[in-house]
Amino acid sequence: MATKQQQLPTLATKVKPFQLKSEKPIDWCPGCGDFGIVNAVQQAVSELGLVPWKVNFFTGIGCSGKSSQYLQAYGVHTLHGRVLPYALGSKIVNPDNVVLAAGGDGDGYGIGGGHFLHAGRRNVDITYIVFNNEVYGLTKGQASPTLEVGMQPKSLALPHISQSINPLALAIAAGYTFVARSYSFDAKHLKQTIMAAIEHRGISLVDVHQPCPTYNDLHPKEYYSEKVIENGTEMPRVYYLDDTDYNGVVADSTDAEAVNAKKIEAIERAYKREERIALGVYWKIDMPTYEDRLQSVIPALQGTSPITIPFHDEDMIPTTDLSYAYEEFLV
Amino acid sequence: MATKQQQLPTLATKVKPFQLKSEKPIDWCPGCGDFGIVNAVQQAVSELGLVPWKVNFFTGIGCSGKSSQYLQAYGVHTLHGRVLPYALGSKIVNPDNVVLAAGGDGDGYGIGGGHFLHAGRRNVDITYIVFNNEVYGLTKGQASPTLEVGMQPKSLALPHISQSINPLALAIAAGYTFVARSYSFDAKHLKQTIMAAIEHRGISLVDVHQPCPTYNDLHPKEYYSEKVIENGTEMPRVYYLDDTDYNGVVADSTDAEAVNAKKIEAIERAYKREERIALGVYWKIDMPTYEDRLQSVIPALQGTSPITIPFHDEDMIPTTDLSYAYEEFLV
Amino acid sequence: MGVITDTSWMIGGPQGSGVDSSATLFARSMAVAGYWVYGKREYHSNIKGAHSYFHLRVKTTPVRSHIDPIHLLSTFEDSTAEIHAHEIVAGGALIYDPSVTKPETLEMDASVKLFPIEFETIIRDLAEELGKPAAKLAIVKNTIAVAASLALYGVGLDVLEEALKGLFRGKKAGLVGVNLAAGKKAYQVIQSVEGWDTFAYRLAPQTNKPEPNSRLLMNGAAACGIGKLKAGCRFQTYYSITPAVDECIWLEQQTEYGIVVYQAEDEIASINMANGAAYTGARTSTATSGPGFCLKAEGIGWAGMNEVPTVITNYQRGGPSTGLPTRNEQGDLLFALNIGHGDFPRIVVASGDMEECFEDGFNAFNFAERYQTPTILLIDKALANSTQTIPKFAEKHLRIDRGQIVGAPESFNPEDPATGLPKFNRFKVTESGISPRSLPGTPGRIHFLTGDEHTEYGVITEKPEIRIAMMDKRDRKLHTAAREIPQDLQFKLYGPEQADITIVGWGSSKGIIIDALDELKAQGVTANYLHIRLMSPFPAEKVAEILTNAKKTMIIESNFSNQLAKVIKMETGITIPHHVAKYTGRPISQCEAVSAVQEVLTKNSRKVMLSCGH
Amino acid sequence: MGVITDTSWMIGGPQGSGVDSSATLFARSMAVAGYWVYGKREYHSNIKGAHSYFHLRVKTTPVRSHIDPIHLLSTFEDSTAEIHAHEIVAGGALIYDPSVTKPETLEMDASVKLFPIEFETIIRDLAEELGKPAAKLAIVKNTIAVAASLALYGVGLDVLEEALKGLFRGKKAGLVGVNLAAGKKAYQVIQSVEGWDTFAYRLAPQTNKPEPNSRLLMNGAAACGIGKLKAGCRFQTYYSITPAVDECIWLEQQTEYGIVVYQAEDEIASINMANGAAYTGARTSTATSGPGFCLKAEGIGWAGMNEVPTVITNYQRGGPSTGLPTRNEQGDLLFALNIGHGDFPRIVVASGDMEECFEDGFNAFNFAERYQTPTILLIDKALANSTQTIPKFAEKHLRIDRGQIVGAPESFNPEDPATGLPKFNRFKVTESGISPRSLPGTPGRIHFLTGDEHTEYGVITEKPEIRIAMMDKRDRKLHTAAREIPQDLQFKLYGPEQADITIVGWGSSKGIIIDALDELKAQGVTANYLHIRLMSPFPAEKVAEILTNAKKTMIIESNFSNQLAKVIKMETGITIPHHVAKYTGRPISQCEAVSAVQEVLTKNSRKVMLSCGH
Ligand SMILES: Cc1ncc(C[n+]2csc(CCOP(=O)(O)OP(=O)(O)O)c2C)c(N)n1
Ligand SMILES: Cc1ncc(C[n+]2csc(CCOP(=O)(O)OP(=O)(O)O)c2C)c(N)n1
Ligand code: SF4
Ligand code: SF4
Ligand SMILES: [Mg+2]
Ligand SMILES: [Mg+2]
Repeated sequence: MATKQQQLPTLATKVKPFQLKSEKPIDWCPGCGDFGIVNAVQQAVSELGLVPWKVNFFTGIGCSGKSSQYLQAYGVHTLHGRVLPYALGSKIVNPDNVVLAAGGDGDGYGIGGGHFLHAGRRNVDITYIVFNNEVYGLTKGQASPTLEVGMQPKSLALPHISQSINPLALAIAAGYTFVARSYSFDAKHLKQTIMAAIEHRGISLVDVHQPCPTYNDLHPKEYYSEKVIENGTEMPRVYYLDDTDYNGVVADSTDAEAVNAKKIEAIERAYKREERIALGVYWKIDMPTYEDRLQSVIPALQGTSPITIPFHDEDMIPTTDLSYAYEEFLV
Repeated sequence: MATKQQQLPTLATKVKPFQLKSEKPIDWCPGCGDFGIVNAVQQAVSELGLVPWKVNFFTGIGCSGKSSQYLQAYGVHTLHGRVLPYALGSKIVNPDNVVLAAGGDGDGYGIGGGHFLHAGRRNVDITYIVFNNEVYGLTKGQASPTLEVGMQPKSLALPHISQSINPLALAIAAGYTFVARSYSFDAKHLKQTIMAAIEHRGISLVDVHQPCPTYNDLHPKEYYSEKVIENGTEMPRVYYLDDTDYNGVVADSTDAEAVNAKKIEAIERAYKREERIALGVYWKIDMPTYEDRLQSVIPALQGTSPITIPFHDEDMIPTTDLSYAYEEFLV
Repeated sequence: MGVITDTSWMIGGPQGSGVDSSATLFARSMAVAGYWVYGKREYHSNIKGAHSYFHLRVKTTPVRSHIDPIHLLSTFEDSTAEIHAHEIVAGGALIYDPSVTKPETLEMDASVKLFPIEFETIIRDLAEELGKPAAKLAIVKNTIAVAASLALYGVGLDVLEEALKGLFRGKKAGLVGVNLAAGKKAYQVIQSVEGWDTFAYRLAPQTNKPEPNSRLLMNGAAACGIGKLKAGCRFQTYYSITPAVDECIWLEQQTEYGIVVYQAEDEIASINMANGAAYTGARTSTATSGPGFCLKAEGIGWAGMNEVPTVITNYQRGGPSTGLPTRNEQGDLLFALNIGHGDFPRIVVASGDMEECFEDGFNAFNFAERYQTPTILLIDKALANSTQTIPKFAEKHLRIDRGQIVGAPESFNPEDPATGLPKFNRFKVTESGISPRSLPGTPGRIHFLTGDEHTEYGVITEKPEIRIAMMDKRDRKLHTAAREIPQDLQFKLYGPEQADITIVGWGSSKGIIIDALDELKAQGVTANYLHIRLMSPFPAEKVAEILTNAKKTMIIESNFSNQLAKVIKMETGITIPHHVAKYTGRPISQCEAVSAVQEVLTKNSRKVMLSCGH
Repeated sequence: MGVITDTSWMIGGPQGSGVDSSATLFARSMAVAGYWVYGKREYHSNIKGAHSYFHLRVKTTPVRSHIDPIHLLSTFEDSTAEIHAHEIVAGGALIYDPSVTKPETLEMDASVKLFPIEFETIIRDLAEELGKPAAKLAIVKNTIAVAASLALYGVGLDVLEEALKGLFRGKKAGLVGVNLAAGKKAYQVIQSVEGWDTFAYRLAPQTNKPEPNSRLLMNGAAACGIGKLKAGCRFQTYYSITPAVDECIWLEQQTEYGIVVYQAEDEIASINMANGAAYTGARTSTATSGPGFCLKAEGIGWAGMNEVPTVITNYQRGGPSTGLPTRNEQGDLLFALNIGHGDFPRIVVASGDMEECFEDGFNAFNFAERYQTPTILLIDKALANSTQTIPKFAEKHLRIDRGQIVGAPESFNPEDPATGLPKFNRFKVTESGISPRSLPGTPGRIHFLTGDEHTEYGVITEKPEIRIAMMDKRDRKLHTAAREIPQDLQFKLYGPEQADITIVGWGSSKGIIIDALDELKAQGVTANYLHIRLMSPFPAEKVAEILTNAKKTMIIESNFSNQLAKVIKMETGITIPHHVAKYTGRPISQCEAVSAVQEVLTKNSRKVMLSCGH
């Protein structure tokens, strides 16, 4: 199946980021990384010139989950851990909308772990942004699945005795077709990464390192702006894959051997042990989306979508002809 | 934390496999791969000389899930997708029992996907056997998460449009400390693999290719016994990692760099694209178990276990002294 | 020569041996012959080997229930006769394979007529004639057993041929010939047995023959699926589970209609994907059974809080837990009425027969969208899996009701994006409780959804006064629904207005009890039947009126604790004094219903437990 | 000089600004002074910034509820006075920071006495004295606000010192000094205001002073946790959720007891891990709140079917869905009684006060193990998060009841493994419904568990007769429990036997209504209170008796639909004619309870909706 071009609903006149702020006052803690992420989303939507009322923003439950209340677009604050099912269901029935999903690391990788895995298998064209702060913010600082074993942020009663997951490696293994990492206070990189994720046709994961000054004293903002010694020289903690010779983009998705090799390389990159944090696109491949595949097995969907096929006339009389369905039962 | 030796409860006189058959008549379809797996479990328990009443066999729901009814040991047929939580809960409170878990690929990788992921993070000392038949057997042949995209076994109404998961790669990424593949009709290999998994201290995954003659016509028994052409020569479909120069065992788990490199190698091996199927241990590492780590943070558990700490005397008078707990509240 | 107008036929065998298709062929043949058929299917939670059977009743007039005695038992292997022979009535008949079944070893009435058929011989002969290997023809055993039965009932070969043609269409048409040939041989064998034509349960010819193709031979799962299709359902999510999976797979095959059937990773994803899609504006449903229904609790509450029109079909099966996963029960009523924490409105409808399955499958979306609240359909396994001949569904009276959906406001100017941005009071407090809804994509109607308590705009709030306004508003929708939903969709009294006893029931018992009313009348008892279909909002007032005016009341339910009786007591304060319960997982038969009523009338029993059937 | 014996104090501020610790310090101080304290905490679902407050009532005699008017409002920032000043009674007082609060702009009774405190000045002075940067001392604002209040109430500095020592122990002991110094300055400021010693709500000195350290200052979550510890709970699983997480974190800190507290990946894992552990023989529980409780439905059914003694604490909060996640509600009663598909026995207990939380936390394991069935504890947020001074819990009468656990049979011979293999009829059909249980690891007692219907040995079966025997057996356990559980753990009538009106309630309303009885008596109304604690098996007969004999009955509940009234109607057929409901998420106050009773008595209102509190 050939892959198609991404077509986003855009405006001739772009809306400004400030127009995308909702009226709801933000109630995150001062200094929280979440601010940066919501700003980046507003800027990305603005800069891409998206039609705001065609943007459907789904979020989970947690501090992060409140984001959908802060973007002036159709916003759905779902259930803890369930943001992906909501987003997938919405996109499948109406592919004309731009579907964004976001939530916490507890939400997405913890209770939502099963959906996280299986969403990779479908490749529905949505963008999923995870606020990775290593804790459960809104319930007061318990360990999230990205907290490393042995760590004990101040909010934990005992040191953490479970190993952490590597969300990037898992996402690549699970089948996500765009996997990137960014940082909430790197406004430019984050905005660009979100834009690239939206432009990617298929399921994109953007894992965003997000300081939680209230509960995560291990990795505050300062940690990210610190210099670290690498091979004897002082280097910024945060750097960009784009500045290295690593390139996670699959050039030809039809060459199965090459795709496989690249995938291993991407996973290896995600596991790379280093004091520094590499931001950027770890993996990107163009593949048929779930929507494409649906059309290939359900011809009635070609050139239309579930929400578009009519089923009643103006007088609200149902127009569905059941003859075909009746056939096997007639006696 | 240094890793400890595995200590299994064994008998001086081993019980025979036939003594481990329960009275319940087996009702799998003729030719089903499940028979081979239950036989192998019986033989492994026998050959290791395990104390049968200290064997706690948890299974999910599905054709595979019925297995716990067929082994003469404490058997628990749990809920669909929930076999790991049951097994983990049981082992944590009573580490003296040998805990085996088993279930289908739908059960474990589908609805149980979240638990599958998170069990890897804990490394509780249990053995988990997955019956991988690419379908949901007991509900009549829908696609399981291991069914490849585009496939259509006879029980599917439409071709499968979701990608499959690679359970071995995911397990390695998720933190499982023993990951192996076997085949239900390779009695010897399967038995030995299950034995090695039980002997491994930590969480072991044994993914077993299991023909489902009733619904999976893509990969019947014959498929596995076919010869395939590799580099121009006829080779058996199924072969052994032990016969190759691949070795998935981590020699020194304290060398983080080496562990990381080995992990990538193991994942690469799991993704290897080939017509043939490699059975064996893809990954094994000795690491502290969850039980070890618990004891390190809860000193009261050292040398004992949750189920062993007394809480009442002979007259059933509670013996727990609440003074310590009261302290912060006294006024 | 005995001819009757109502007969009970059974075929059985190990699962996977073709019992289902035999039963379908038999039912189709009888339907082609113009009779009315009701068939109930009993099977284990097993794929191959365990005993299963199909119990069919054939009548010259419409039929909605089974009876316990068997007139003709048709078998092609050893187990079925062993298990069921004792159920054959005096003067009934047994078709069997003498190479595996020895009639003298069976516990069976001495007057049962024996019809031995050497299946292997027929198949061997056939193989020779057709020049095919006998092993490839093993499957025609089923056709032989059916054809032999038809012969005995006095139904012609032409009927069999017609039925085979209906069954094997398209690519499978080639199978008609060989099956017909096998059938012919079966006819010959039967007709060679002495006294075959004096079989006591030979069927009276159907004189009042319905128009061919004017009826459907269908089960409740398909009926509900067809109702959903007609309603414009475009997205159905599910996770495989017996017996809900039948509806889903059937819908998946209806590719003509553009419906997307999504096999999710679990039931949690199913309900929440459905919520996402329903919110987006597609008519959406999800189907499941007990264990999966449990997992949907949180998602249903979210839909209630966010006024999202998701339809949930719960196919009830034997509980609790995995229970009796392939058996019948009406055990989830109280759970459905109370599923999810906290108070929120939900509509709960329980279908009683094929027509109700179809209509409720259709209406569910109207209810869900009009009242903007999750709508739960309860169908029990006996209804889902039973086959019945029914007239084609009436469709003319059906109307789509999407409730209040609003488009772009007039103030929207496509040239000026700012006019598309204003917020919209999606959760406007109104007297009916219903607020105008806009679908994502609509300019000028931006709003938020959240499971937290929220303002009219969907913004999270913890303000007491808004909380009160919103709880009250959501609750009012249920009162509006209670007023608006036509009374005959809420409940119905069948039988005479005045009766010696009023039987209350719901779900699949409907057909059984209605059939029982006739039999009771024949026995001199006037009974009527109050069928309750709308469980939430519950028609408390009207039900109370009927019960208060009734001479004597009793309830029949297929669950342990008589859940509907509890609901009635909670809603009306009225205690129904006589409870009939069946919880063996086997559906109630007409005979059981009749004798339960008699027991209540004669012995005044407070509790009757039914247990017929294997 | 006015002295009173009952006062209402409030402190508020943005979340994260130390409101909680101020309230704890104040409560501790009052307790040290010998008073009795009841404190209720109100906060948003927010970490920092949203308005929260703690409302404390102090009495010379035990107290179990709050009242709405505020006698003394203590503030250290601008928002609290703005929101709450109008609640201050005539003659009450306001402590405030004149640099941010302008009393003249407040909506407030003119007679309220003003006590301005220049927090910044005090802190600056203190910083100078101690040679520390002022920024590091900002947190003493809380102590200042508390100390000023104590001064005004006439409580000495020695008390504050004692309280500070109790609060800052071990590593934190160094904080006592600076806080005390700040407190001293606050006393000076207050005492410099004219007329400070004629404050109308100055507290009467406590003459009947309880022994120091004879009481506990505790909330319901900790009380339940302590009960669980005493019961020998060794495994508690959870997934973080407000307000259940408090109990879990508290238990996690009790490392001395060897209890394992496991933060699972979700609530489904939590319940099923708990089932696995409880089956294995450890006393096991899991704690959650509404959304998480939803996810436990299937696992609870499994425990019911497999007779596994899992304890589930459900901390009720404002629903439906995410609802009002940090607010109070008694909204999960009907859900708890019906959670899970199909019919299975469960024990449901609702605790009414700290002592009941402790005892029920303890008894839950006895019930669960004796009746071998899941046991659900319902605690509402108002109880979980409210602080109260209570006498140390009585422990002497407590006994552990593990029910029927059997060890190896005599036939077991350790030399011969074959003797360890025989199967065991774990699910033996007995008259009580209770069967002997063996734990995995026990030789000679091997058996199976399965959510499918099963034989005595735990082997899957679909046989109707076994099905009937097993459903009946499991149900009998509930009847046994109903007989055996002591009546005073089921319900209790407080107040006079004969009364003008009988108030029915449950959960946290207990303390409030009991306190209201006194007030009503003072107003000339004799009322009594029927407190229901055991919800399943429901004490229907006795409750019916009490209600039938009552002159007039009414019910007070913190939920929308008066769920307990529904349960009573379902169980007894009795309609309680007067319903009082509160569903704003704020707990009912004593005043509200009193006036609701008066409204019912004087106006005969059928429905009273309460709405006090922010
Ligand atoms: C089913 C369910 N379980 C638990 C909760 C409680 N809960 C609310 S937020 C949250 C965790 C938030 O952590 P995370 O997802 O990492 O988001 P963050 O607050 O860190 O942004 C939890 C467990 C819930 N709302 N629903
Ligand atoms: C919550 C829940 N959902 C669905 C089911 C129905 N169900 C029973 S077995 C099964 C799937 C079995 O497939 P798999 O796990 O692959 O096992 P197999 O039968 O192939 O061995 C399902 C979905 C269930 N029992 N519980
Ligand atoms: S708790 Fe942490 S994640 Fe939540 S708002 Fe505060 S700083 Fe941000
Ligand atoms: S359906 Fe498949 S997996 Fe199940 S018993 Fe039959 S062959 Fe085995
Ligand atoms: Mg987080
Ligand atoms: Mg499978």
